[in-house]
Amino acid sequence: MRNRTLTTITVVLAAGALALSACSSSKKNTNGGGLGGGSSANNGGTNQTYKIGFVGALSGPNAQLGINERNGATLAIDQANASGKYKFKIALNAQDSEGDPAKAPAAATALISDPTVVAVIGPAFSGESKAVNPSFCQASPPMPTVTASASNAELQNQGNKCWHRIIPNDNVEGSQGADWLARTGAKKVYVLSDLSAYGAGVAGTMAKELKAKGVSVVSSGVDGTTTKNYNPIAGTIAASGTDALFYGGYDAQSALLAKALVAAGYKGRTVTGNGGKSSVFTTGAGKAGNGWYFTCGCQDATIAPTAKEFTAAYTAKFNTPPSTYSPEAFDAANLLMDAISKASASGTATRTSVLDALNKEDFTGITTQIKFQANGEVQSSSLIVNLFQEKSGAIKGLGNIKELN
Amino acid sequence: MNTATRATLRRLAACLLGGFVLALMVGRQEGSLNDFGISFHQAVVGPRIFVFLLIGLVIFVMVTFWPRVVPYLTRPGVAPLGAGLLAVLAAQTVMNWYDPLVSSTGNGKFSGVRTAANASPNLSSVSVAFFGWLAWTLVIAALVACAAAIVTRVRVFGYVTAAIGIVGAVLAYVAHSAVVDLDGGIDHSLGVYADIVGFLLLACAGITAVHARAEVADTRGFLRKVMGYRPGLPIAALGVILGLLAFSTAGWFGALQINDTLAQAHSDFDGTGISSLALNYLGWLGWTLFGAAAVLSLAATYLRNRMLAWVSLILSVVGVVLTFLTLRSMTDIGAQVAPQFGGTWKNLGAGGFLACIVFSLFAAATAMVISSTSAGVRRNVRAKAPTDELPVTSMVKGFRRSSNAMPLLIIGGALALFYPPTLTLTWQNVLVGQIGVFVLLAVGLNVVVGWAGLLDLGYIAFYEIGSYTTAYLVGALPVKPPSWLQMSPLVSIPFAILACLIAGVLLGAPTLRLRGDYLAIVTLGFGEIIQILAVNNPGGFTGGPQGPTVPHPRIHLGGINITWGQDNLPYWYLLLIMLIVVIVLFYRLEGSRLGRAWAAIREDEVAAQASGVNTTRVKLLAFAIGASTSALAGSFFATQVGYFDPSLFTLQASILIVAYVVFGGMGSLQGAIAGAAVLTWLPQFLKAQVPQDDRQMWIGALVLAMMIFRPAGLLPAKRRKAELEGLDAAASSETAAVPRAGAM
Amino acid sequence: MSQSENWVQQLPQNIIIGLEQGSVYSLIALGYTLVYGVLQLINFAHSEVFMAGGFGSYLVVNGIVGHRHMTGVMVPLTVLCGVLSGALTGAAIAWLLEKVAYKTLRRSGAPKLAFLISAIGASLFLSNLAGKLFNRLPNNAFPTYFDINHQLFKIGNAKVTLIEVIIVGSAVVMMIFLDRLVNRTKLGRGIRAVAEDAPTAALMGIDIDKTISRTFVIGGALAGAAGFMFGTAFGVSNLMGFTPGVKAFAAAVLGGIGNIRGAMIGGLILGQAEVLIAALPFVGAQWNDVISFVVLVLILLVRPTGILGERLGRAA
Amino acid sequence: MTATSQATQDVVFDVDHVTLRFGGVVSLNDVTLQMYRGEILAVIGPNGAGKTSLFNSLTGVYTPQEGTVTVAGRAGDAPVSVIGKKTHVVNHLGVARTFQNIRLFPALTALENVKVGIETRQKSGPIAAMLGMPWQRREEKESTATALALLNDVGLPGRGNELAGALAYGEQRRLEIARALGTNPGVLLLDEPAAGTNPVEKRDLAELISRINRERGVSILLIEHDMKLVMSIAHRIIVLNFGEKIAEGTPQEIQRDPVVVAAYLGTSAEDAQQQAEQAPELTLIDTDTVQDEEQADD
Repeated sequence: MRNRTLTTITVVLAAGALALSACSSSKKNTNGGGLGGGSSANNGGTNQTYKIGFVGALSGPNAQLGINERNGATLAIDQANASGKYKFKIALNAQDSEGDPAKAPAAATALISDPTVVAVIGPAFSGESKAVNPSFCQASPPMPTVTASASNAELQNQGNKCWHRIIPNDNVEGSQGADWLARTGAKKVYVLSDLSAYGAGVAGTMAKELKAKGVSVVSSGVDGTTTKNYNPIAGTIAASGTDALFYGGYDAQSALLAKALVAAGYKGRTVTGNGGKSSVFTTGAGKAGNGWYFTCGCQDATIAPTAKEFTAAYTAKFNTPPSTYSPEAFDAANLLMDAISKASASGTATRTSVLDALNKEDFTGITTQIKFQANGEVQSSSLIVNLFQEKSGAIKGLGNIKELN
Repeated sequence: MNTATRATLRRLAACLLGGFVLALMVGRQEGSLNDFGISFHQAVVGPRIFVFLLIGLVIFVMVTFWPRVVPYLTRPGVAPLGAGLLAVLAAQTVMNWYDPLVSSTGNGKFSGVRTAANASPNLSSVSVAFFGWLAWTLVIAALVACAAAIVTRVRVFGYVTAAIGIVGAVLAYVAHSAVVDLDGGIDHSLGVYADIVGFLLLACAGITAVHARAEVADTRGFLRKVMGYRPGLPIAALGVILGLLAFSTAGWFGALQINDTLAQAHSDFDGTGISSLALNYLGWLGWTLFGAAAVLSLAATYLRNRMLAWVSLILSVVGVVLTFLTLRSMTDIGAQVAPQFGGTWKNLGAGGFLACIVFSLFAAATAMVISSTSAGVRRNVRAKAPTDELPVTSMVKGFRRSSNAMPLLIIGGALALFYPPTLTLTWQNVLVGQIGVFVLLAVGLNVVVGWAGLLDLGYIAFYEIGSYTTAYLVGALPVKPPSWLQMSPLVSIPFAILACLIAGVLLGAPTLRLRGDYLAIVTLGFGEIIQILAVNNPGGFTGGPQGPTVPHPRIHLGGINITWGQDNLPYWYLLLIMLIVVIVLFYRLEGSRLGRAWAAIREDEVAAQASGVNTTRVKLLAFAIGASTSALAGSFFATQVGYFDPSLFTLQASILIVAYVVFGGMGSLQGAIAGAAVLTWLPQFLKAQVPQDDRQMWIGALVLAMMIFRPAGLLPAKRRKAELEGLDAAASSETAAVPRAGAM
Repeated sequence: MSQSENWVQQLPQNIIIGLEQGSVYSLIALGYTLVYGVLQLINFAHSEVFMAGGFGSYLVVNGIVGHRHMTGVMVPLTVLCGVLSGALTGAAIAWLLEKVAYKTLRRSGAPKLAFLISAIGASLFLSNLAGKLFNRLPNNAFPTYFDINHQLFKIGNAKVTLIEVIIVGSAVVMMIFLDRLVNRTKLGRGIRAVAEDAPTAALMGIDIDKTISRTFVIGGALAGAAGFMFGTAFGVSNLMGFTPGVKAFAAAVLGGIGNIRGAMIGGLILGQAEVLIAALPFVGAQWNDVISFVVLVLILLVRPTGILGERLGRAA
Repeated sequence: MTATSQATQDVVFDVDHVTLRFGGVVSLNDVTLQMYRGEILAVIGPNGAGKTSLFNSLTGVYTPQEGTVTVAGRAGDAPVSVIGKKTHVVNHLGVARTFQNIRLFPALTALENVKVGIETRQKSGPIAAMLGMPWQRREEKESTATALALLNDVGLPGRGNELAGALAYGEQRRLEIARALGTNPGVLLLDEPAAGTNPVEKRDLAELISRINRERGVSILLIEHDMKLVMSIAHRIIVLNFGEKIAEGTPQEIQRDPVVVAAYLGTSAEDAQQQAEQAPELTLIDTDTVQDEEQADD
């Protein structure tokens, strides 16, 4: 009996507490000046604070990619706030999705229901994008989003009007890379994927395009999250008689693969996509990384000096060099701040006005020129895929992949 | 050095080590590639480490001197003191005080309000002081005074404590309303109410400490006396208090930042073409209904009159129905006026739902009267022939005998129905996509792990099979089903269940002769294989790592048209139906011969066989039933989330579900539900408490601590709990806990 | 050249790679098996002990080597330091783990699965604490203090590199050491006695608590050393433990959990299976885990208690 | 001593030249015996004589390498071989057993323990249980009633809701018998039912066993070390030593059999005969600290 009574009381108390919480305070907001928090979205002025949201993995197995992006965005925002470039302050509301399509909706709704968030960077991955893009775009008013990393080639076709992407999708990178490989004499190419959504997507396109161009292809996959020992697959690749390898995957795994390939004595060209192009690759692979090619829809840091400044500032702030998608997120944040400032020129920026401004943007970032098409992709003229190569620990730009031989 | 000193030193070392580890855990520091040890240095080099070592030292001192405190712990007043302190601490550290601040600066907790209040010139000085220093001072003063009261039993200390408690409660209310008055906005925060309850409990502690005559407190006895005085009366009283709040101050209708109370809603909706019933409800009918139900249920519970109770029960049900009709017509009007801000059932405040909860409380109170008066009759009968009617299982016994079961069900049901609409969008999402789905999964796995005692580390595979079956049948996969087979998501559920049944039997049949850990590794392998199959996309069936996009469900049945979309609430009610059905079915199953056979093979497989239990069949049934529950969850999940990919179905997820079941209390249905609910709630809760990057670390630490301090789980099965207690007595030597090797 | 000819040609090389991989699995599996032997429990946090060993040795090796290039006698010395520091870290973490996550539960007579959950909690905690303290990159390469791919000699057309010799060599040394320890020493007798029948062992004056604690320490040291070897070859990361941990657990079960020689054999078989299958023609590396697990399941269906059967006490 | 239940010549167990080996150890060597319907047959022998191995061979736990074992569990059944049959199938043939080291389901109540045994012969499935079908409810009621009656019968009235693990040792023994009886056996195999019980409990137990045999007509095969108990209730005794049957006969015959006494005392048959004549009521062996044969067999 005792326990039961106690349970009853607990339940009753809990019910009371829950219900009390529900008893929302309901006063109408009659005062203009307040705590400086609650109503700030409604008053203009120089101390206005807007928030940019971020959805991506900050914990869990894919956390590093999300953290890279969040750091990039944080850097951009801190720089802008410190410089006093804008009349308003910007804050970042980062929500952890664990990179999980099932958990991303909670993160997304947290941003949607925060009235001070006027735009969102992300979602970082393609999977979670598919899960939450409709929530962002069907919210009233729709939330403008700019993804700096979700490269799946179906996202632009899902009819989400609030969605934008500042990187080329898997198809673009894959097909131009395939074109280059075929043009420069590859007869048989080994296409390896890390079995992630990104890696499988870009590798799949690559294999398809190569076959279309008459190049023979050997396709395989190695799970990037569980595999550390690339020696067996490197041996297979070395013995496959291919004259080039394309790896669809991320930087840390590419570095391991590079080492294993050297050990196995692979002689062919080695190419990977944007996911592999970072200092994590160069430091991780060491000498073995020499000569690797990267296809990337981004500008060459030697041409764009701002990129160098970015690298220096990032390294100084986070004590680690920028990694995959950090520069893209940096660009996305700057782009959104620019859009917010344009939207706030004629009063208070709202999601609607920021979305309008975003659609009209013509912005030069450190990675690319950003001007959106109607479907949210960057205009094809700016979808230049550049080829990069690592030379003794540094990644050097070789130029537009279409013009290279 | 004698053993006592050595033990003390060891404890000191452990406490200091704990402080050290805490220093590593707390803080913003993050490691980096360039300087590997940077965060380690930041964490332990410099003065901050001493703070943490000091914490360790304080814990050491507390543990060491604990025996001296123990004699006082049984004194009257300690229990309310502890509860009050806990409530106040929770309120002033982790709970939200003002929701609008959460969205604007990311911290709506007590400390956040303090920062905002300090910067605000328009706030009354008392409120600023309360948030600034007064609240904590009051807590400490109350603690000191109450401790003095408990130890010395001098009356004045008790009165001082009571005074401080009451002042604290009043000030908390005043300060919070001052903040809300100043800034407005929609606020659903809990903090102030927890704080008030805490302060009032502190006040009670003071009074109890000096007034109780007993040397040893009998908290449970006291509570029993209160609750047993007039069954249902406390619940009815709670209903009255909440009802007054609901009908006077709570918001009923709000778009964006404006929230109408009942009276304001009446004036706002007057003349808008709202139905006359709704207008009357807003005007006088609501109040009248509430008043009548309140008076009747109070009278019924006090007088224990069945007649009055029935009338009040009916009135309460009518109240719920009328409230709903009113809410509906309010939102219909709202949808006409401002379609961009939503339609039917949108923009409702908490008031209406709170009113429904209030009416449900009255119903529960009167149900208690009804069942207690009839239970009295039955109890007399039982007293004469104690062995006459023996219940099916001890759990069933407890449930049937309890006259509280009905009211508890009513309250629980009311909360499940009416509380979720008042949650924020994020929490609604967590409730559906995380808590609800995983509760369903845990309930299913509980059959396999908890009841039948088979360790299944590949349970997620069935979830996956269920999800993909639904995706296939709705045509979301690259390989389309023949057109006659293509169906809508909800219709595919039975097929998903069938697919999982087959998969469960296919897995189970060859492997079930393996014991314990061998079965674990085989099921683990099965889970991995299914996941890799989905990733590798054989024959282009699954679509590979990119996963399918599944349409949301809709029902077109005759005149009924229900469409689910982005909004989470409708999914919640769909899921609630599924959950209730599954739980009721499983509850019956547990008490059936199959449930007992499962328990038998879990306890002793050899003896079960010798008693004629066909262990293979029984185990297969466990696998099949567990798998089909998983299919239900998977099917629901696929259509609710709208998109999924194979990365969701990893081994880690399987292990987590096992953790939910065991964490909640192995072998108990309530335990599995509670475990899953708590462990899926926790990550979201921690988002507001610790850096997001560190959440999993804290979850790990909390799970570890929980298992250490409560190894049987949150709500252990009754039978299992008894078994544990039996072991405790025998566990004088350490070896008792070493499990026997299963002799076959 | 056809793919199957390729496979045959690569076979010797792959066997050597598999031996390297299998040695690491064996070392981790030994920890699972030892603990299982004395407690009949799967120590799910064992993979984090492995991870801790990797990070511990990383810090030490990094401290010794820095950006210099090692030559001559310094190379074996550094390796020795790495093995020792890895083993020490692993042993320390395993010891703490036993004290915190297991001993308290044993005292309260918790059901068997409660240990599993506390271990999962500890595992989550440790891997994320390491992520916070160091970093969350998928791998951090050790400083190149020697050329790990330096070719020592050739067997047929198969190259044998320095790292392979180091890993296989130290694994063999440690396994022999362990086998001796369990079979020849007083501690070993204690472990076997506890594994055989804990209550009787207690009656015969064996301190059960101490024996269990030491078993954890031994298993932890082996896993920690394995962490160093793995880290040298493939880099360290806060999540590095999970996959090898699962594989090693599978290996321990394959050999017959609780059986020391079984764990060694199981690890080696699993290592070979993985590498050889990954190289199989017309299959593709992505099917590697599927085939490994199918093989595991088939073996268990034929021999339900693993290849060598259970019993730490007997078969050792 | 009078055999109150008529020991007919209807054979329950027919064990024919059974040999059981574990590796090199011969546990049963060419054992042949018959058990008749309605009798109480005791199997005695020193530790390691193969008594429990015999039990396990009769119930399908072990599969002998040579020989045949057939059973006609309930009266009127045709003899069926148990070799290679699963334990639960053998149970369904009307053979129930208890264990030397009590093997109840400790976390279930006493009532539930008995019901587990009863319900293995019921028909209703999980779906009926989930939907609460009327026939399932009827079966549930029946099994509860039967279980309560059985609990009363073995002397545990009103203890149904106590956890089996919380019962006293002697009570657990009785509960195990009740659970075995729940499966409606024709023959009941009792493995040292009196081990660890005190003299009063032993007397009650002997009375209970006789009563079960008498009133329910259940044949009983008994392994027991306590000679007093065996002699007082067994109709017939078989003696095993080193896996071989060395003697068979009525209690009186066995008590005087020099081979048996020699086997127990380890002396020559002549000496033993002499002793036996001097002290006819000799208790052959102490019952305490019995090595668990089953564990040793692992």
